[in-house]
Amino acid sequence: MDQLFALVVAVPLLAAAAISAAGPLLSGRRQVLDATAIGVAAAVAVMLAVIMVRTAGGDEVYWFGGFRPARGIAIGIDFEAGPLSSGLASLAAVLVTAAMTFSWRYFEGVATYYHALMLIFLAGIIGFCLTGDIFDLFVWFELMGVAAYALTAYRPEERGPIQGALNFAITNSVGAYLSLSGIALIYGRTGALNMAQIGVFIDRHPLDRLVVVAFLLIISGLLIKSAIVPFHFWLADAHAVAPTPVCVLFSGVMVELGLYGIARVYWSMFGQALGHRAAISHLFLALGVLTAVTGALFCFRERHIKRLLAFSTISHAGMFLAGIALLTPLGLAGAAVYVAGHGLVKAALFLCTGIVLHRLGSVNETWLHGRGRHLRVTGVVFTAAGLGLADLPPFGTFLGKGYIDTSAGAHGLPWIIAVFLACTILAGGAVLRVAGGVFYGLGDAPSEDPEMARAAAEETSETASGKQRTPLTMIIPPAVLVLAALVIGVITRLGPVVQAAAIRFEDQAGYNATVLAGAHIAHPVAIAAAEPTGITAADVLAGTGSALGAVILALAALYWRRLPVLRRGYEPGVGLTEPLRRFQSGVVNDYVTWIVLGLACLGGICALAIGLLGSV
Amino acid sequence: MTAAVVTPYTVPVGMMDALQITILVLVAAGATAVVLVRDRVRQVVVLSVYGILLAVLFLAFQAPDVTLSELTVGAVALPIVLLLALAKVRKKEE
Amino acid sequence: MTPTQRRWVFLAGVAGLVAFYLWGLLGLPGFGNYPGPYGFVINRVAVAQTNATGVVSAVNFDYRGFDTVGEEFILFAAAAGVATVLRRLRGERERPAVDEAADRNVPPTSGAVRMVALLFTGPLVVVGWWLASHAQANPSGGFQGGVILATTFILIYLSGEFLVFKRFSPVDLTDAVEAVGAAGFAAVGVSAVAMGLPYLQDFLPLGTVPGAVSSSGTIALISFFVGLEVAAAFTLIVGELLEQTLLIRQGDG
Amino acid sequence: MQFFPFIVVGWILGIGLYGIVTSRHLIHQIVCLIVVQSSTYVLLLGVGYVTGAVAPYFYDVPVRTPAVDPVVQALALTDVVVEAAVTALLLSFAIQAHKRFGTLDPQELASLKG
Repeated sequence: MDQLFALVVAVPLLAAAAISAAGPLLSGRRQVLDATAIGVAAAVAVMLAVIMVRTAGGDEVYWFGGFRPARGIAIGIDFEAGPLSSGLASLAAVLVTAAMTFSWRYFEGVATYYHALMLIFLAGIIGFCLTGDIFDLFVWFELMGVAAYALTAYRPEERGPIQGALNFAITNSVGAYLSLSGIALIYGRTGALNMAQIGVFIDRHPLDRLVVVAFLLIISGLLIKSAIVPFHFWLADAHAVAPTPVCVLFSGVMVELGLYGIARVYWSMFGQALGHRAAISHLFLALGVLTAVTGALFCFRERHIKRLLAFSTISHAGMFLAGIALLTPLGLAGAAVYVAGHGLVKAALFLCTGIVLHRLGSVNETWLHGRGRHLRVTGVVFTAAGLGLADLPPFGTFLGKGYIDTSAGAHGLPWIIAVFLACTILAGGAVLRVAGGVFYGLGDAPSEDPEMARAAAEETSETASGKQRTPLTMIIPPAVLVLAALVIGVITRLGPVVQAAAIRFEDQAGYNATVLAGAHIAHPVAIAAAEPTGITAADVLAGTGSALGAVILALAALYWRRLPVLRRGYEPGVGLTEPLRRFQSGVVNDYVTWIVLGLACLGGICALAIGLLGSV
Repeated sequence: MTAAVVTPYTVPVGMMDALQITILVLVAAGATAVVLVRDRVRQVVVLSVYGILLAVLFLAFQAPDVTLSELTVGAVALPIVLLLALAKVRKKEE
Repeated sequence: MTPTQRRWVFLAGVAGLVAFYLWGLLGLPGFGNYPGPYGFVINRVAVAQTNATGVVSAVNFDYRGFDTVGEEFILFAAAAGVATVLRRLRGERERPAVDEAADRNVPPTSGAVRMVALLFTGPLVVVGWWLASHAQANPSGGFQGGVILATTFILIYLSGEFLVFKRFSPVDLTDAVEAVGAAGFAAVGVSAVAMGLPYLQDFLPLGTVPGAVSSSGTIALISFFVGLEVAAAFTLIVGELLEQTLLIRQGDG
Repeated sequence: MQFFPFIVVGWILGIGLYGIVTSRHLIHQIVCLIVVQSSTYVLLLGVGYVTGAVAPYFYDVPVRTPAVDPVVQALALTDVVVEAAVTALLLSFAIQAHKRFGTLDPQELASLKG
């Protein structure tokens, strides 16, 4: 049974190599290629789900090459699987399956490389989720990155993809090298690469500057990958131009993986050494709130549907980060459920956008206004997914967001609830505005923003023919994903189970014992008391309220100009982001500048917050 | 694992031979030169020299394996790939 | 931002970042005082456990072999990406290079250069092959060997035989070799799984002579596959770039 | 003096980042990214160095001979491969960018993107 751990990475990699080797033979047989890729992704999803269920009662460790640790020193590389890590990997595999099914009829002339790169991307994600070795984490991070850069530039005949891929690759590579520097730094101190072993070492020694610097450097690459402000600029450039099925993975899991990496690094290496200081928690909460607000404002302002969805992802990434930064089991559990719910509905939204692009040849909201009326099923799915994004009960997003709110409220941060409510309404409202305008022709077309119109006009159809009807293989995946997001929300036992998994994830001593001593931890020690996971009437009210708010905001945006009182030509959202827009310049030099400045500031704050400056 | 890891080979601190210091200075200068040379083709040549300097440094760090890699990749393969790319984009410039 | 603004913002940022970085670096034990234990433990046990006298190769292909699987696929993905991005697009056609700067005087490749370049290819193939297959003993291994093998391709180009070479090394074949190399490594690991051992566990018998090719179990085998993969990936990348430079022209140009 | 190699690492990182930020040509920028990455090799090999020790090869020396850390060398090897892979991919992007935009200045690329 243990061999599952090796197979979940080896199978997609071998399949990618096989597809590539057999490329010339398969050139006329797309179906074989598609079926292989879908089959492999689905099989991997099932294997990971099995691991997830199996590890619910205790994490499991797998040592590659059979090199088990002796006397607390690891000489090999291990996979450490718990329900949260394998669950996230499983979500990725599900989304790859959906994306590959969608592209069955979507891309007509794709070469074998598309399938191979998607499977390699998946293998990178899985390795990243499960590994227990910090350098191995970097290797899979890079593998994921290289496959993602190549997939972003999949349509090199256009300008946008090339430019987006360049910005993506350069910013993320800088981040990866900073992370590697951090790994080298911590290795120079501890002489270990196994995360548990490093954690044990630095916890036994007094906290000093090297540990703080290494922590910040290691997470810098992950902060960039997860598009936390001010490291987020590359994301909209890349997400807006990547092929739609690839966007599903970028928004659905890749951003979240960066956050998972931060949580993993914190809870298996640095958490105890840093002493779970309130200062650290507050720093990351602030980053999360800043990201959530910035993303939501940009999202509402946007007219290019893929960019709009990308900014909504940034906003959600901020909320996930805040959930993790609460350093409570319920906060982490909320983030996990929220990631799953968001990943499913966001994937559905991107796939529906892909259908719109396929049928109507545009992603410009203004131009599309009222032109999607005949896409009835797509419209229903898109609207449902939009409501899910606005946390309508009983979607999984509602549950996850509710847990983060509960935990924040219980820990003296009730204002976060209000801020996040506003962000959700803004982002959800923007998506529902698109739904109402494009699919139902409600109200007036939103005004054209000349700059955005140019960007949206550039986006030509990714497909060649077959625009008369939507193939079933394109509409079924988003419909199933939305249903799955609903199912997550109605599983009654989900809350306690995920919270138990979060307690396990946050139990660093338990993690260390599992990895280094092969212990089976049946009862992990909670870092903070478990909180009630039941859904109260107030929760339902809040969720319904946020969805209702989003609907009202969407309608207001669509009918604004018809309101007699305010007929001043004013458009909601205009002007809100003007000062910020200048930062989103598209020049990679600027982006790297902000990364450097942002890291310098974070470093300074960390150093001060931990109070080390005096003790140098 | 014991609290403080006992180093099996205790060596005096701060012993660095002159060779290592010299090459480190050269490497720092080389990196600066690579960045500051703005002529593309010349920059690739400087990069190749920088690759050789790094290779020598790695030899001084007792890493012959990495030396060999750095020589084949940093000093030969990458400059060639870069020159090919430059040849491709050269035409429309100036 | 204007370049000037950017420069000032950056200088402020980089001063802070590098200061922070150095502040942390100064917390290291000092150059030459690596504290262990990882490397020291490996140095002690590697020869006995793997029969490889080159410990770096033992780490790369055995103890941390799983990293190398990922590393090979990074190269594989990059080669696939290069091939994808540089694939021939609509409106581009193949045309041998015609020098567009008519006034440039390019001397033809001299016979001597051709001779020297071609003379080098033979020894380089041998050296590359040897490096790729002797990972267990010396500072060498699949990666360096593979790059050197790929360098022979470049030499053949230097000798002006690219168009000939292209006929003999169709992209499909290089592709297949690359895939076999990458898959081979992963498959060696899976073979161990099939035998009920942990992934990548060395399942070949160790010989009696430390450092001999046949003595180090799977290390030599993996190194060979890595060499294959690397050589093919580099050949593919250089080949794509050569094709771009020499053959692909835009529109009807 | 025992921190001199690490100070050089900081310098290489800083100057490489400076190159990326001030670059007006994509290929120049990619070369600067190579410089940034090269700082990680020096750091890796620097932290694993042991004064007076031999390289980790025991072909003709006894196993107990003090040797430098082989692990960082293996990591640096992986790092070199990553460098080669990322550079090749970025160059292919740059070639396409030149075809589509006719320029390789990041500033102009952003304004021409549409």
